Amino acid sequence: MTLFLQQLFNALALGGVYALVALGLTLVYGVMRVPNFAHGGLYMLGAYFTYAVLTGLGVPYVVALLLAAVAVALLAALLERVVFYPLRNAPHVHAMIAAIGVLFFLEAAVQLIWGPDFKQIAEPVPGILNLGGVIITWQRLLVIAASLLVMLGLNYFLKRTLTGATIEAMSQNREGARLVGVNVNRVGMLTFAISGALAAVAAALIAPIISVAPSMGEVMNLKVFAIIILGGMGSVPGAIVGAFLLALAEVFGGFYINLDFADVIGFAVLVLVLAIRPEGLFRRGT
Amino acid sequence: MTRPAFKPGLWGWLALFVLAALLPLLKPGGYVLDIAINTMIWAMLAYGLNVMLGYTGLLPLAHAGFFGIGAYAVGILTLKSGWSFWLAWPFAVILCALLGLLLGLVAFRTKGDVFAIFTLGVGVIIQLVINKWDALTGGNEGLNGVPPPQGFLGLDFSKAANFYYVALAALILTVLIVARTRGSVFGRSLVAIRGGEDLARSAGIDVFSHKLRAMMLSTALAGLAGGVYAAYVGFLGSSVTGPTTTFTVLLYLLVGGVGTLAGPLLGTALIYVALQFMKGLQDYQYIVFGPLLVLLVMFAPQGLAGLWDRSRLRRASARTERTVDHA
Amino acid sequence: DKVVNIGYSGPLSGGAAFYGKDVQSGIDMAIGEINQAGGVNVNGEKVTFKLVALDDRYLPNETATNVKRLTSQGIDVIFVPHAGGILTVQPLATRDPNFLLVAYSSEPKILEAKSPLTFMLPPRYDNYIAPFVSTQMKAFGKKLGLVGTTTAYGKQWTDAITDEWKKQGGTVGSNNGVDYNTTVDFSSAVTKALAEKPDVLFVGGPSQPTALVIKAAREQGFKGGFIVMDQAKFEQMTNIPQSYLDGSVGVLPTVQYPGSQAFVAKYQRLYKKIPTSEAALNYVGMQAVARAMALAGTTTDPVAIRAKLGQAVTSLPKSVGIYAVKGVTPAGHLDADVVAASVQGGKYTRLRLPNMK
Amino acid sequence: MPEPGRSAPILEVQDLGIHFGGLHAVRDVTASLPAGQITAIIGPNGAGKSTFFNLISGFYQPTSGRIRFEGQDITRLKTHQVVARGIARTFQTTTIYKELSVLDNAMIGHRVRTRAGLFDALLRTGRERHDEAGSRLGAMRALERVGLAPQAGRPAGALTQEGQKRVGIAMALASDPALLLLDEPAAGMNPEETVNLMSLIRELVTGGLTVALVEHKMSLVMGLADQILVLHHGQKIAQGTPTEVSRDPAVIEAYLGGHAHGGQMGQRTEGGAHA
Amino acid sequence: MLEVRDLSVNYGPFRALHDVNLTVQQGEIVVLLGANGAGKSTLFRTLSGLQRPSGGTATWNGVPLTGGKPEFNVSHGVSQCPEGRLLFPDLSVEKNLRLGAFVHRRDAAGTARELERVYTLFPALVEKRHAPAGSLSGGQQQMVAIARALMARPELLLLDEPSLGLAPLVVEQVFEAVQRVNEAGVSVLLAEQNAFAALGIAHRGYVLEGGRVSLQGSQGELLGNDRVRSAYLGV
Ligand SMILES: Nc1ncnc2c1ncn2[C@@H]1O[C@H](COP(=O)(O)OP(=O)(O)OP(=O)(O)O)[C@@H](O)[C@H]1O
Ligand SMILES: Nc1ncnc2c1ncn2[C@@H]1O[C@H](COP(=O)(O)OP(=O)(O)OP(=O)(O)O)[C@@H](O)[C@H]1O
Ligand SMILES: CC(C)C[C@H](N)C(=O)O
Ligand SMILES: [Mg+2]
Ligand SMILES: [Mg+2]
Repeated sequence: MTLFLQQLFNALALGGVYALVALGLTLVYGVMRVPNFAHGGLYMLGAYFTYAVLTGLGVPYVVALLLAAVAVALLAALLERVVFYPLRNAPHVHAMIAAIGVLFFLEAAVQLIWGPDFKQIAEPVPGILNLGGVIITWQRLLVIAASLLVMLGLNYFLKRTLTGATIEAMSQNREGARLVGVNVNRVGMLTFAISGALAAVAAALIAPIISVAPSMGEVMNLKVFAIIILGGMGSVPGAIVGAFLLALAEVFGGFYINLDFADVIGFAVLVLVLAIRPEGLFRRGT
Repeated sequence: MTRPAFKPGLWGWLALFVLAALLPLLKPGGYVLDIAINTMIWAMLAYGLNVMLGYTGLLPLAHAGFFGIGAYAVGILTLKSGWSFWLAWPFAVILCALLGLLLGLVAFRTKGDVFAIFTLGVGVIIQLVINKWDALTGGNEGLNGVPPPQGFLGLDFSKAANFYYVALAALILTVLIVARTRGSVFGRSLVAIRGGEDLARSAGIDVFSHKLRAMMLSTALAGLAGGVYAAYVGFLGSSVTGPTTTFTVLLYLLVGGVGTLAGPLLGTALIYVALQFMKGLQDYQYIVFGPLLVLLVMFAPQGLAGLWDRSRLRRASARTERTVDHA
Repeated sequence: DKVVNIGYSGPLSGGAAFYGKDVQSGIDMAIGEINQAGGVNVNGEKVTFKLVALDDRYLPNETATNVKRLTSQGIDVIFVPHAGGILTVQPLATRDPNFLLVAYSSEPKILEAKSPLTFMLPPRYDNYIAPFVSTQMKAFGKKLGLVGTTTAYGKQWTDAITDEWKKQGGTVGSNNGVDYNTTVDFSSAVTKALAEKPDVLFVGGPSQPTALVIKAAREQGFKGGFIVMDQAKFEQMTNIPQSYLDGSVGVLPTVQYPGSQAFVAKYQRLYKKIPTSEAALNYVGMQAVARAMALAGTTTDPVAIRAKLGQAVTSLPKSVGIYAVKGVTPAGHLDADVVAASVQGGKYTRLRLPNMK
Repeated sequence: MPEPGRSAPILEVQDLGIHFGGLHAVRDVTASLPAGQITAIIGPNGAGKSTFFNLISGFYQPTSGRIRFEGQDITRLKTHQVVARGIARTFQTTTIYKELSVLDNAMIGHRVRTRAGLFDALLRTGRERHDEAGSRLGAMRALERVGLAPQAGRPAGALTQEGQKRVGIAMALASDPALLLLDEPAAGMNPEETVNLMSLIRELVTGGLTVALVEHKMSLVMGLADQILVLHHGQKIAQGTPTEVSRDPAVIEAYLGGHAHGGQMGQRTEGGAHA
Repeated sequence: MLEVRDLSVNYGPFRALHDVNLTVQQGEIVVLLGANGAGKSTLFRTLSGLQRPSGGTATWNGVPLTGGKPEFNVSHGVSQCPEGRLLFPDLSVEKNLRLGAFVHRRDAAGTARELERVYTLFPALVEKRHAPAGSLSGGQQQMVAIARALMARPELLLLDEPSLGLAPLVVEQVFEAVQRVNEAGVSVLLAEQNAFAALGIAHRGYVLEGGRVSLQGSQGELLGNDRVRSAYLGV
C-alpha cells in the first residue's frame, strides 16, 4: 500500500511537471494554433536563465525564477513578431518547420554559451517529507502545487476575462478580431509572452529535480504536444488531465508491466484514447 | 492538372537520370558517391511524405518509423534468415504498405493537427518498439553487418559505385510512380481531398478509401527507401527511425516544394549537401542552419520548385498569354 | 614542414554533445601540446597536426558518411567515440582508402571483429565486474537491485553484472533499467527497485543523471551500496550531497591517478573543468598516434603506424602518460591499468582489478 | 403528398429526424419529391432546411426515420454512396476548389462515375485511360449545361460570386445525378442574375432532372417551384403549390411576414430568354 | 460625416475601385447598389480599415479611415457587418457579441444594456446564446454578424449585404431595426442586392458599376430611374 502511494506521489509530481510545461503550450498551440515546436526550446532557455541568474547574480531562487520568466517572455514575444507573425497565413507545416529552426538555433546557442555539459540548480527547499513511509521532496510538492495554481489562473484568464477571449477570437478569425477593435499584433505578442513565461516558470521549478542540458526541451516537446492533443485542443483542464494521465500511465505502466516500456505506454495511451475519442478527452470549451 | 507545378517535363527528367547514370563513370570519390546515394535514399522518403502531405493534404509524422520498418525488415531477413536482398526488399515494401493500411484504418478517425500528433505518437511507438525488441531488432545495439545485395551480371553491389545504380533505379521507380499517381483520375481525387474533405465527400469521392490507398502508397515508398538504406549502410540503429528523421525529411520536402514532382528531390539534394558543408562550421552549424530554415520558409513558402514556377510563369506571361493545359 | 589532418566523428550537438565534446577536448589538447612543442619528427620532417571534427549526432549512418568524407580528404587516422559508429565503419577501415580507426568505446565486440586497423582506447568494461561484485557483496549483502541505463552499453553492463552477482552466490531483483536520456523523473524507477529491498543497487549512465538516481535512492531511504557503471564519473557527480556517494564502487577519478597531476592541471586551465577519462584516454590516444607516426616514419600508412603503436605507448614520456600502459594487444587494445575504487567519506580506496585479456 | 396524376416520387422520407445534443433540428418529417419537378423548401432561419439536405445526402446520419430513393432505402448510406445513387448537392455558402481550374472542379464531380484506382494509375491501364477521357467529357458536358465551357481553363477562384455558384452546380451535375439539391443558390445574386439562374434550373428540369432547393428569395421560389415544403422548428408545417402555401396563415405567421407578396415578386412571370 | 474622395483600391495589378467619391451625412441611410463584383465589399473593407487604398481619402468626421487599422476605425465609431460574417466559430454566440463591444470594454453596464437590445432585436439568438457560433444556421449566423456590429455602438454603421440568407420576415425586421438605429442618430451605409427593401428605408443611394460610381440620387430619383428599375429592382 505504501508502495502504491509512493508511486502515486511519483506520478503526481511527474504529472505536475508535464502539466506546467503543457500549459504554456496550450495557449500558443491549443488556442492560437501555432504549432510552436520551439516551446521546448523556450522551456530549456528558462532553465538556463534561472541557472545563469542564480550563479551570476547570486539572487534568491524566487527572484531568479521571476527574472527568467520575464526574459523568456520577452524573447517569446520577439519570436512571435519575427517568425510566427509573418507566417500567420501560411500552412501549418511552415510554422512548424520554422519553429524547429528556432529550436535548433536556441539549442546551438545555449551550447555555445554555456557548454554542452549538464548544469545543476540547487533545490531552494531541500529535504523530504515523510508521510508514513511515503516520501516526497518539497520541490516535487512545489511543482504539483504550482501546476494546479497556474491551471486555475490560466483557466480564469481564458474563460472569464475579455483579454482571454480575444486570444481565442484572434486564433479563430483574425480579420473578425480586428473588426471588433482588437489589436491583434499586441494580443499575439502578449500570448507568446505568457506562454514563454509559463515555460520558464515550469523550467525553473523543475530544474532542481532534473539535469539542465541544451537538449532537455526535446524530450518534453513531444510529450507536451501529445498531452495537449490528448486533453483536447485548447482545453486547459484537458491539458492538466492529459498531463496527469500520461504521468500515471508512465509510472504505473512502468511499475506493473515493465519499466523498459514506460515511454511506449505513455504514447500507447495517447494513441488509444485518440482512436476511441478522436477529438481528445475534453472538447474545446466555449 | 492545370495547377502550375514544377515540370521540367519528361525530357528534363530523362536528361537528369541519364546524367545521373553517367556519374559513376567519372570515378568520383567515395564521399561524392556517398552523398549521391544518401540524397537518393532520403529523396525517396520525401516522395513518400509528399504523397500524403502534398497530394492528400495530411501530415503523417510516423514516416521515419515506416522507413525503419522497411530497413529492419530487409536487415533482419537478409542477416538472420538468410534471404536474398532481392526477395527481402519487395517483402519490406509490401509489409510497409500493409502496416500503413492498418495505421490508416485507425488514424483516419482523426483529422488535421490531431492526425499529425496521432501519427507522431505512432512514430514514437514504432521507434521505441524497434529500440526495445532486442530479440528481433538487436535493440540498442542495432543490427550490424547487413549484407549488400547479391550481385548479378558481374555487378558487385558491395562497391558503392555499383550500389549507386540500385539506389538510382529505386529513385526512378519512385518518381515514375508518384508522377503517374499525380496525373491520374485517382490523383485528382486526392487533390480534391486536400482541398476539403467535406466537399470531396459531397462530390461523391470515397474519402476514406482514397486516403487509405494514399497512405499505403506513401508508407510503401518509405519502406522502399528503408530497404535501400539497410543494404547500403549495413548497420541499423533505432535512432534513425524516430521523429527527428521525419522532421528532417519534412524539411527537405518543404524546402523543395510541397505537392510538386521535383520538390522532394530538389529539396533533399540542396539541404543534404548544405548540411554537409555546414558541418565545417562546427559549433556554429545550427546557429546558421536554424535561422536559414526560418528564412527559407518565409521567403520561399512554395519551396524551390515553387520559386521556379513563379519565375517561369512570370516569364511565360511576359511572352504570350497562351493557355497551356497540361494533363 | 607538414600539417597532418586527424579526423574525428562524434556527437557534437544534441543530447550526447557533452560526451562528444569531452572526447574532442582530449584530442584537441594533445594536438595543441604537440604543435606547441614544434610537432613530431617524421623522417626528418617536422609534422604538426590539425583536428578535423565532424558532428554525427551519435548516428552510425552519419558516422559512415563522415568517415567517407574524411578519407576522401586524405585523412588516415580517425577517432570515433561510440560503439554503433565504430562497428559501422570498422569494415571500411581496411578497404581502399584504408585508415586507422581509433575507437573510444569499451564494447568487446570491437575487438572480436579482429580488424587489423583498430586501436581501442578504454579498458574493456568486463574488467570491472568481478571486483565490483565481490567488494559490494562483502560490504552490504547478497541482494542486488538494477537501475542501469538502457543504452546498448548499459544493457550489456546490466547483463554482465547480473551473471557475475549470481555466480558469486547472490540474488538479483527485477531489472528496472530506464533510459537516462529521456526519463524526466527517476523516482518511480527507484521506488520500484527499492520495493525489493536490495542491499546493493546497480546504477549508471551519463554522470549527472546517474547522480540523480543515487539521490532519489538515498532520499527514499536506501542505505546500501551502489555499483556505478564506468560511463558515470564520480568527479562529475558534484550536483548531489557527496555523502550520498558513500559506499559506491566505480571508476577511479582521473585526478586520483598518480601521474595525472600535470595533465589535470593543464586541462583545468584550458577547459575550466575536471577532466574525465574521456578526455584523458583520448589525450593519451592522440599522443600515442603521433609518436607511432614518428616511430614508423610515415604519416600516411595506417598499417605501419598501427604496427608501432605498442612501442609508442610504452615509450610515452612521463609528462603525457596518465595511465600505466603496458602496450597494445594484438587485437588493437590499449593495455592500460585503469583503476576502480570505492568511496567513503570523499576518500577513494583502490580496488585491485584482475588482468583479463 | 403528390397529387394524383402527377409523376411518381423519386425520393420519399418518412418520420425523418435528427438531434444535436438537446436540439431537435429536424423532427418527424414525412414528405416526397415528385420526379421531374421542382420542390422548394422554405422556412425561417434555423428551421432545419440545410440539415434536411444534409440528412438526404448522407452528411448526417438521422436519429430516426427512413429515406427512400427510387424505391430503395438509402438511410444508412455514406455520402459518396448516396452521390453514386444519383443525388448531388451544392452548399449554402459556395464551396468549390478555388485554386483548381473550373474544369478540374467539374472533373472531380465526375469522379463518382469512374472506377480507376491506384493500380490503374500506376500501370496506366485501359481503365485509367478510359476513365480519364470519360471524366473530361462528363465534366465538359456539365460545364456546357451551366454555360461555363469557355471558362474551363480559368482558376475557379477568379470567377465572380455568381460564376462560382455555377461551378458548384456544374460539379454536382458532373456526377450525373437524377436529383439535385440546391441550398440557397440565389443568395447574394441580384435580380438579373437570379432570373438567369431560374432559367438554368428550368432547363435542367426539362432535361429530366429532379430539383429540390432551399431559398429565401420568394421571387425564385414562387416562380419556379411546382411544390413547396415549409419547415419550422424542424417540423413540416405546410406543403402544397406556391399559391396554397403563400396563403397559408401558419406560413405567413412564421416565415413570410405581413408583406408576403411584397419584395421582388414581380419577376416571377418571365425570364426564360437568357441562356 | 463620411467623406470619400477619389478613392482607388487595387488587388495586385487589378483595380477594383476607381476614384470613388461619396458622402454619408450625419443621420443618413445611404444605400449602395451594384452587381456582383462591382466593388461594394471592397469599398466597405476599405472604410473599415481591412483594406488599404492605393489612392484617395476617406474620413469620418475628419478622422482618416485609411490607415489600414480596423481597430482604430472601430474605436472612432465606424463598425462593420462584413461580407462573409467573419465570426468566431468556436466561441459562443454571447462571447461573439461581447467581443463586438470590445472597444467599450471598460463600460460593462453599457455593454449589458446593448446586449439586451440586440437580443430583443434577434430573439432567435437568445436560445442560442451559449451555442458555438459555428453551429448556427446560415441565417442565424448572419444575425450574429449584424448584432456584433451593433454591439460596438457605432456612429457610422457599415452593412455589407445584411439580408444575405435571411428569411423574408427577418429581412423586414432587420430593415426596421436599421431604421430604428438610424433614428437614434447612427449614420448607415448599406450595400444590398435586395434593392427594393433597401431603397425603401434609404435617404439616398449610389450605384457602383465596374468600380466606379455611375449614378447617384435620392431615394425617389433612384426608384424612378429606368436603369435602376431594370437592373436592381427586376421590374
Ligand atoms: N452540426 C450542428 N451542431 C449543432 N447544431 C446544429 C448543427 N447543424 C445545425 N444545427 C442547428 O440546427 C438548426 C437547423 O439548422 P439548419 O442549418 O438546418 O437551418 P436552415 O433551415 O438551413 O437555416 P438557414 O435558412 O438560416 O440556412 C439550427 O438551430 C442550427 O443551429
Ligand atoms: N482579395 C481579392 N483579390 C483579388 N481580387 C479581388 C479580391 N477581392 C475582390 N476582388 C475583385 O474585386 C472586384 C470587386 O469585388 P467586391 O467583392 O468588392 O464586389 P462586390 O460588389 O462586393 O460583389 P458581390 O455582390 O459579389 O459581393 C471583383 O472583380 C473581385 O473579383
Ligand atoms: C563509456 C564509453 C567508453 C562507452 C561509449 N559510450 C560507447 O558508446 O561505447
Ligand atoms: Mg441553411
Ligand atoms: Mg460583396
